[in-house]
Amino acid sequence: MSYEVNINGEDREIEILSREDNRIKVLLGGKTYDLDLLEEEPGIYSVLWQGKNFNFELNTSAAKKYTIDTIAERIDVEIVDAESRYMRSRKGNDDEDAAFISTPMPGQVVKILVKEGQAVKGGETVIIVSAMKMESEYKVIKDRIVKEVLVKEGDNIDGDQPLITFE
Amino acid sequence: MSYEVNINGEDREIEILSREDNRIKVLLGGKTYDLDLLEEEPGIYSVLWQGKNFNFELNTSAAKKYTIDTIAERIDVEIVDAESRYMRSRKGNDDEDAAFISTPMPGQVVKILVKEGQAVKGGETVIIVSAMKMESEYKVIKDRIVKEVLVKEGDNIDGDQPLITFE
Amino acid sequence: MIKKILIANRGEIAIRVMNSCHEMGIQSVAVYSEADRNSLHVRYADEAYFIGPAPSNQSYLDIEKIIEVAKKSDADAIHPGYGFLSENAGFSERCKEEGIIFIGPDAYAINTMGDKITARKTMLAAGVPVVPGTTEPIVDLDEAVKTIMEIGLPVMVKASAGGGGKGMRLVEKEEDILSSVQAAKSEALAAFGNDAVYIEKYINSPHHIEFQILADQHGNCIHLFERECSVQRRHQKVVEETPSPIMTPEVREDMGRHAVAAAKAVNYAGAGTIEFITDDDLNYYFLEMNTRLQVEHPITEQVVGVDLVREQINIANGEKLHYRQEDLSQHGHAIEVRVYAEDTDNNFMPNPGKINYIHFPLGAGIRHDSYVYSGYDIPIYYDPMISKLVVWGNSREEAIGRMKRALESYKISGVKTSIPFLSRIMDVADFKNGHYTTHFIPNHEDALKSKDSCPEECVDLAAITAFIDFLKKQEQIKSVSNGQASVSQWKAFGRKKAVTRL
Amino acid sequence: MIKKILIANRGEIAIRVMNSCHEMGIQSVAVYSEADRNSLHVRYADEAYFIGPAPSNQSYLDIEKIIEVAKKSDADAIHPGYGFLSENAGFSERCKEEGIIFIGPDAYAINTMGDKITARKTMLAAGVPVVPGTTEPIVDLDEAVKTIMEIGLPVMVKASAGGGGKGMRLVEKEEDILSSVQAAKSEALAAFGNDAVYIEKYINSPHHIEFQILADQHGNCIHLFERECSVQRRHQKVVEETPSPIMTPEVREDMGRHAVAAAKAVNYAGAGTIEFITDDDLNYYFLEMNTRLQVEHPITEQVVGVDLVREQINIANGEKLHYRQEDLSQHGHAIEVRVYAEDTDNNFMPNPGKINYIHFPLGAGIRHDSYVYSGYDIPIYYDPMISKLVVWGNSREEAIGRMKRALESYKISGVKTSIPFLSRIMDVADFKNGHYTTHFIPNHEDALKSKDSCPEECVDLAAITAFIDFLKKQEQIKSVSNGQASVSQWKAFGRKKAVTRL
Repeated sequence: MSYEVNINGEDREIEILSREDNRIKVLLGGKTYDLDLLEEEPGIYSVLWQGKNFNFELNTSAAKKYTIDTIAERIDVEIVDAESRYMRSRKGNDDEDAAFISTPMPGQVVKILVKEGQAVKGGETVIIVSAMKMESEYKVIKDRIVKEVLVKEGDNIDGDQPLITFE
Repeated sequence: MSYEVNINGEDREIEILSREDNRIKVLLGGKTYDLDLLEEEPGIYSVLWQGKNFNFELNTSAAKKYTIDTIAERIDVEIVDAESRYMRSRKGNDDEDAAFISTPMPGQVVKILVKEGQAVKGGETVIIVSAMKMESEYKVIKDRIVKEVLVKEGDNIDGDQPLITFE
Repeated sequence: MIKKILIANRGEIAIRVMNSCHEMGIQSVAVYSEADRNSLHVRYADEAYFIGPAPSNQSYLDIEKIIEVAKKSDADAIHPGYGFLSENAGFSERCKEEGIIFIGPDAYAINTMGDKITARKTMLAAGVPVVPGTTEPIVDLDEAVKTIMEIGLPVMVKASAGGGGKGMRLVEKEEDILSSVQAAKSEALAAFGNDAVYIEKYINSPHHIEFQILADQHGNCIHLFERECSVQRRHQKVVEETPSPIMTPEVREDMGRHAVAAAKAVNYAGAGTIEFITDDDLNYYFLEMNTRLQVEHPITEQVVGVDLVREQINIANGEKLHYRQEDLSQHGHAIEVRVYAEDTDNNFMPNPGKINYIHFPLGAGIRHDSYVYSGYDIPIYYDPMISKLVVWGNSREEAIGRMKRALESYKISGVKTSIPFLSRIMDVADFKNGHYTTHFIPNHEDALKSKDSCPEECVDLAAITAFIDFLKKQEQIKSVSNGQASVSQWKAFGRKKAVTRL
Repeated sequence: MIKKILIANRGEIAIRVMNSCHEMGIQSVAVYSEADRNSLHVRYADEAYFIGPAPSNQSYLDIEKIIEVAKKSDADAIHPGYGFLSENAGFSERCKEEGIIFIGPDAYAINTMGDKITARKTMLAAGVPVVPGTTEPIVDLDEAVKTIMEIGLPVMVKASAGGGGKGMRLVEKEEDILSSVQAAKSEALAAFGNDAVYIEKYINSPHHIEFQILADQHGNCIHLFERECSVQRRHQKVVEETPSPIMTPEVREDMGRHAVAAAKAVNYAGAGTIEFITDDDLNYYFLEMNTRLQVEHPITEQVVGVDLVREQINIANGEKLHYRQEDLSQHGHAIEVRVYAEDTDNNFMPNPGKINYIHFPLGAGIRHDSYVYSGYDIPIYYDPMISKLVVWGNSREEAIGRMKRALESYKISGVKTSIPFLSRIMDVADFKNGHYTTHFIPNHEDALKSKDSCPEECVDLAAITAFIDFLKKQEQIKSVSNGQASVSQWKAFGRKKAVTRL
């Protein structure tokens, strides 16, 4: 299968040339890396490359979306496979709403401001969610019509869980 | 299935009466315990019973053999099921050798003092194993004949791995 | 003598209190909500009782339930920690009525210090400097202008009934006085239906410096020197240190004396903190008193060598203070950072969730007060602070180097945390030099953003690592769905490996 | 100025050294054997190089390989830690030849102190008290008896060529002198083919007290007070503390002066330790000098406030000592315990293996120097010490309480460790009172055995827990073999749970 990785917004081809235990040879965007990679603890990697040691902590919000912490930097990496390419091709511009509203983290629904079938204006807040005593308002970008409200006030929700869908 | 637990050498019947999430009712040797038991981290348990909190750390040398650390005490518990009862019934006295020599912990074979087919006297050392710079001699209790030597000098071995078998 | 203490709190502070109990041979009783059965404070306690649903108002803030558990478990005393019921005068009073020792001050001290106006008046009467300003609301325009001229510019005009920045005006120039006061008054009227304002001296380069005090029930009171807490975001402290880099021995002595006077003015007993706002010239003014243990109390413990919780318990036992002022001195330098589960690049949005793995920094000069562990799911109901990392060093420079080292070896996977952000603070020249005010974080917004500390190859390696992790997980899913135990070819390393190789 | 240091070691001491490097802005280079790719010291280093198979003599003791890595990585200096090459005079010399700074003393100091007889003579010449006894082997029987009468009973008669207790006799009564010397001589002859013996004063209630010293390359030398290391098993230190509970200010000053004289006698430069054997009356005698960092150095750091590794590096840089003797004082009390993967109930048999889970103690006054982590497989090739737990307290009593608290919250599952044993030491009255000698562990064998601290119900609950764990694992095996992801009904707790419940 052919893969790309999207690093901080830029797509690059990636291919594993060889691997033997933790010694791996990888081709990334035309450059070959010969490295010794070890997952020491869950999500915590030590990578030795040309004698240098790099430590990475991996966080995933979705199966293919990684946020990697190095010492003082945070790097966003997305794995791009056939499926994601297909999904992307179907997606419109960035300033369009997704098919549903979700939150990036778990929380509790404080207030739902719309009803099913309701027409909402771009920029309007549709739901307020609280996590750890902080409330966040979630808005639509363009005018939309509410299809379904999947949660109710007081519900505990997961991150990336669909809350309100649109037509 | 009917179970017993062997606590510090003494067998007692055990039966789970009910369980709901981490709330468990257990009958142990005629006494009923109603407790809230949670494995917080792998092998580390918190047990609430009558408001009191007990923390246990579990070590297993074999599937049914537990060594449990409490604050200053070490408790040996063995789960006794049909299989172990059968094994027990076949086992002889304590002062007889097992069918093979093994070590309680991983290590490295330093020296093998016997050959296959050799007759060894009770009390004779058959193998020397080192772990963490400390060497231990393993002896037979009674006169035996060596059947198979399964390892060679310099080998790394696991705990409880058969090293030398006897006829 | 107290033999058993109920800790009416959760998280790191509950564990902090239990540790001292344990060291003193005192039994500890935990209470926990539905979200906290797996919380570490339950495991650290000798006894633990369930007190209700996850939301605080149905559990940790429920006075009846807590009193009930205290009685059931036969606890002699209750330690409230910080937050929750710690500054609740009614709870302090209720404990007294029930014959349970409240480890904290009495209702009078909490009430007096809890009300800003009363506190200000009490401090003025005790000779403690307060921010120059009016003590009574002003309705008359001319009087407001006259008062401003007396206090001297710059000043802050604030709505008496106000809050949240409404009806608030900073006046820096004389020609703006009239228009600003008028604007503030009309805004206040519109917002709160009351156009009364009060006027306060505006501190230009404010430092938040606080003094730790200890007072016994016999009228003795000492201070344990200052803590510098100016590194803040949205009035939330982020980094604290002691000694303050701007302090002088003379001002320290003065402030300490005033801190003691402040505590004595309310017949304080227990541990408490007097917060001062201080300008670049070390003019300082009473801001408020926190009538409880502070989050940042550990830096004082590291530098002064006194266990504050132990002393709280001794005081609650009716003992006289174990230290005289002249016994105490500052030894070395301590810094604390607060580690939050949050996305510092995204407006500090909280980021609760499951901690995949946590690796704490270890070694010389490191103190870590935490309550999370690998596999722990941070509940969404409570504070996103997951730990306090404290370092001690022989000098400020050594302490900063140590903090940087500690933050760089502090590994958490699974949730985003403020660790990289805190590490960047240690690199900012103004922090290193000790030249900072409460405006530090907004003033250094760019320097504190995630930046390219990682050269190109490092970014590539990070991407490769993510890719490998992705492949590993796919393999695991496959092997599980094929009904095999997941023996990944990626997981080969370990003893078994060494065995086959040698 | 040193910019990059190769650490020729592994485990906790490699990490300890790297921490100071990191704090000083110095790059660190790790070396690792085949058994150590997953060791934490590799992860903490800026660079890491493979140096060979697991057995030490093919990796960590291989001078050629280590020099090769030092050159390849452009390291200015090598820190040897303790053990391995740390007291190898040839290695010190070799580094010098290669133009690499050896962070430790020169070959002369190592050699002089490494040879017992030479060390003894050098100390006598420097006026440092040594155990009264003969400096030359005695063959003549009459001379031996005469010497014994001079030294005074009790004495130890030892074979000059000996070791391992052979040819050794304790003589306590005058009437036994002749027969004992004869027995020792004939035993020595039989065992070593040489009947020469030497005679040493026997110390009845021996204490092992050592002094930390620091010496620069400019002839300055200071001491950092004592460490009491009498709690030993098989000459292995188990618990160390400072200050010593039997020390007086006068003797401390004397011993410190002698420790400095000992170091100066070999033109010492670097950090070193002078070990003294001390009796109940505080008569003390030079035992040996360790020309390296000690395992137990952290307790000195906690009480004196000096980072010893940092000072080692400063000294190696050719700097003058940063401290004068009068700058230093002892502040509070520190205790270290060494945690081993061993079965203390089974003759302290090492117990390597996989650490299922480890939970470190946290909070005030705790320092933890370790190199293991959850999921780490302790290699069989090296020392079974997995961590050093150090506590600081305002007083000895506070420190003991804190150590007990720390040990009780220190959780390791998967391997047996000495934690419960160490915890029992803290409970022994003689330890609490500070009345102990090197015979402490043998003298308290019974008290130190695993005992019924756990009442009957607690034992029952432990058994139930094991049973439940067994059932859980059986379920997991079943679900995996059925091809299901293992969603055990035992693992329900967590956020998901809270979600469905509310």
